Amino acid sequence: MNKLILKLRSFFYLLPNITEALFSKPETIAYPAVSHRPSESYRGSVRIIAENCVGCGLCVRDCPAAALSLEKVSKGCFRLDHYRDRCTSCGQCEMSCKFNSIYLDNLYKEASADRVDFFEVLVDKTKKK
Amino acid sequence: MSKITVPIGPQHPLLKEPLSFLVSLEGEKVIDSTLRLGYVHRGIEKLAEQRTYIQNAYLIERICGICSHIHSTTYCQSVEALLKLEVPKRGLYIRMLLCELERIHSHLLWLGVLAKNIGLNTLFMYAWRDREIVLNIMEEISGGRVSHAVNIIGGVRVDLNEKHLSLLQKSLQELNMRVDEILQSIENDRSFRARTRNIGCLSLEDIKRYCVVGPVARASGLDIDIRRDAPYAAYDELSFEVPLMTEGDVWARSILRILETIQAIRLCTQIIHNLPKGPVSVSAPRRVPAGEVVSRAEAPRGEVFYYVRSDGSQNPARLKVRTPTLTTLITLPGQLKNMQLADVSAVIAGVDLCIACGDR
Amino acid sequence: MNQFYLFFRIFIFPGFLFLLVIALFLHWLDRKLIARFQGRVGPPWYQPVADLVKLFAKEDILPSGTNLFFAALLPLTSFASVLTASFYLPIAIQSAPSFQGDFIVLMFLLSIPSLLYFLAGWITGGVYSVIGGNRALLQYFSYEVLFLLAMSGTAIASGSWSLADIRLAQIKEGPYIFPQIAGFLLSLAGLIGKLKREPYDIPKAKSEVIAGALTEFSGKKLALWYLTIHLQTMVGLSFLIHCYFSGFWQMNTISGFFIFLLLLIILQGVLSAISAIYARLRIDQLIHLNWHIFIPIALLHNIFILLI
Amino acid sequence: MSIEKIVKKLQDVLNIDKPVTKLMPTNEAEITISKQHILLAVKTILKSGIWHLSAITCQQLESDFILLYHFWKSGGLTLRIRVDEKNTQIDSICSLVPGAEYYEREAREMFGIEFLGLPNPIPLLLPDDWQGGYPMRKKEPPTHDKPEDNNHKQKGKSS
Repeated sequence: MNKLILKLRSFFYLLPNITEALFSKPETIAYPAVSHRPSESYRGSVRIIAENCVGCGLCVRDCPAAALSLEKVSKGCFRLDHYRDRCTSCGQCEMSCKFNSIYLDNLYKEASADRVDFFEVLVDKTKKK
Repeated sequence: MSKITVPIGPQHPLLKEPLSFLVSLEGEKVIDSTLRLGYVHRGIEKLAEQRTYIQNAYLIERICGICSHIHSTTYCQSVEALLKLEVPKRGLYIRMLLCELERIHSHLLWLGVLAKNIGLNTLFMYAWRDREIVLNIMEEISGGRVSHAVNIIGGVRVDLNEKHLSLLQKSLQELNMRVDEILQSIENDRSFRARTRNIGCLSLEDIKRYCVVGPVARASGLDIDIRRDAPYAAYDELSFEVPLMTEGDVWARSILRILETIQAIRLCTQIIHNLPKGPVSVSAPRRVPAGEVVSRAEAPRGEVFYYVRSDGSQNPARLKVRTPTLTTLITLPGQLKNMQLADVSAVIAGVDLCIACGDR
Repeated sequence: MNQFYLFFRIFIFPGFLFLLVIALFLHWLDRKLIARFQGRVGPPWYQPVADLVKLFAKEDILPSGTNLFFAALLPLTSFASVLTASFYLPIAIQSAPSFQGDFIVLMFLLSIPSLLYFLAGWITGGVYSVIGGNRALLQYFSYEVLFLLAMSGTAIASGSWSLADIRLAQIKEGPYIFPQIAGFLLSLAGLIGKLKREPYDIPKAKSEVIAGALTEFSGKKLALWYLTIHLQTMVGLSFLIHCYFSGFWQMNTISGFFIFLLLLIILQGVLSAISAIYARLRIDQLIHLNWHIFIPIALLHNIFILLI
Repeated sequence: MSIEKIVKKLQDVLNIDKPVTKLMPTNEAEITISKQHILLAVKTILKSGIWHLSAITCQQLESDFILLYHFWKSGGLTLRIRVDEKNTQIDSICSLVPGAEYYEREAREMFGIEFLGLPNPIPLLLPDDWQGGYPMRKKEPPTHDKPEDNNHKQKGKSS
């Protein structure tokens, strides 16, 4: 008997599933209207606490995507640049940093259509003193 | 009847990644097919020779978007073997957890692609809906949905806290229920069976001759699984079954993959229950002593093979990646022969190609 | 009949404008329902209109070597034939000109788009288009026979090939849906084939032949093709409703109008559910299903009706 | 048959008295053979019950090429073959292991190893009209992109 029912049901097996789905809450969100909220541990874009940065270049050395570059002017005077178009948000810079300076935020941002947004000067200590 | 050549790819709704297939048709019957790879060849093997071991862990992850974690796991494993590093147990467990989550994610994604290709959009949506649970877990743990950046040489970067564990427990239970439901539907649904039964069959002989690995081999009855045959990480401490089917058609492959998903959920539950205490990583030196190492792991699609040679510097001298997709690709023209055009989509989906893996 | 009424009848209600609005509404309903069946949110109500507006604004590109005259003529003709079909049909409970044999004329007019669909694949000449067109033709021979056989059950029962007579007979004997439920289901299957909806969407199977015969079309012509299919859904469903349900109401009444709309929505829901739960058939499976199972049943059904 | 026994058999068949080295991890045996013996060696391996070829690794050491054939059955067995730069010909094993085709094609286009009897010697990964030589050879200069190339740097804003 059970077999017969299963055989009959096999002709429209998904029917109960779709009825259930019809009367339950949808799993997707209407995206631009309802904003997406990433989790707290989400790896967003690179941020820096500029006071802590000493320009050691550890993050630059380990960055797999060559998204960071350090320009040394003289001793203690340097500039740290970030190319956001190259950044893969892997978080290696955060691990390499010994001074708790560079870190990733957990904000979800849409990509930009403007070139200017893809370049950022993280630390500018060229004109210090 | 005249011959028509149908190009499938490099861009085609059937393929999620670029791959060029030229299928010669006689009416609706496929009489010949040729295959061309290389549309996503990024030269990662060469690139890896110019980057340090630390940078490579992230580069390797970008070989593929679906099985990213298993690639970096195998890579880190081989470098750790060169360094003779003992990775802490907790680190290995977290690695395994992500590997298994990734297996669930990959198999559900694959089922969605197959269902879409045979026109069963509802199942496609259901499979991807359930995959979302795994992606959310992975985002919660690692901060990324597909590229986790969890593996570092010497362990893992993230640690699981109470919040993660309770989330995992809750989600895995729900996932188990839903995957059971999916298994029921693909076993019983008539239209799914009608489109997947008796197509793309591979005999055990062919599997052996072409060195096929992974679910495709297991669906034809070849009992091969690196996790059990040559345990890496801490798989020897966990108990799991390797499902086997003998039919070797697309239907068997789908059932097998869902059975594997259930096993992977079981493994995840075991991992979170037996999670050892302690650190998750040890610090690794930047320079790696000279030597050669071979490393294997069981990716969602089968055996991943890594060969690393170090000459004592910061960069690897040679890094060879062999992905499971290459093995299944060879069998495709043979599988497609004398098949209807309508079945081509099901067969191509059925072997679970990951072109980015194949091209590197 | 005065001129103004005729204009109103043809262009506003139940003519072009009304048809268009209802057809787009049904299309939206279809997409929304399928989305909800699959656990998605689904498109907003203006989505079909937005799609059409977008398509009409797009550049119209065709492969070089295509006969531009025919490429424009085909979608126009198929659109026109479906519109013409709608005038013979008492859509929305409005009386329509009826004559002996309009049942057959309607059948013919509704089948023109499928033939032109095949030609569209042929003239644009892309590989996918040609295969899609061939498949459409192959499918045409199986579902068209099924549709005609199953639907003619109502004509046999009423003893007339006129739509008005079919309705009158139903008012006398009760709607045909109850005695001819098998015929109704089979004609629904035929209609799905005609509309190329899942699981009969072989000619436009996305994972095999991209968009079938319409692969090379774009812009306004593609919009017209889509509009044809939306209208065809509407007209086909109205045809079914007229032949099987029209005993439920009197002509030209408000309540009848609402029952008609309700039936339309329910039938569209059935179509959506069917396309949600089935995988696409393979061409040999389709032919097996239609010629070995459905058409014999339809024949037996008709013989049975003839005997009583 | 265990890996040790197979290695022993191989040594007997091919008359090798060099000691067997080990690749890491420890259950990966490795044996060096000369390139004339490749077909014989693979035949012996297949006969003794290993059918799975994991990969063929090619690499360049100074001027020579090293080909590594990684077989596997619950443990690894690697054949190491040295190929001279001047004479890069070697027998293809596709007739014995059809699954080796893609690995050989890859080694062929990336390093320029000539496999005699390769069934389908067309490029696998590189474009059909590739003119750039053999990309994985050491002599090929790496093309490294530097962040300084970015032309939008001047227009940048500061945070």
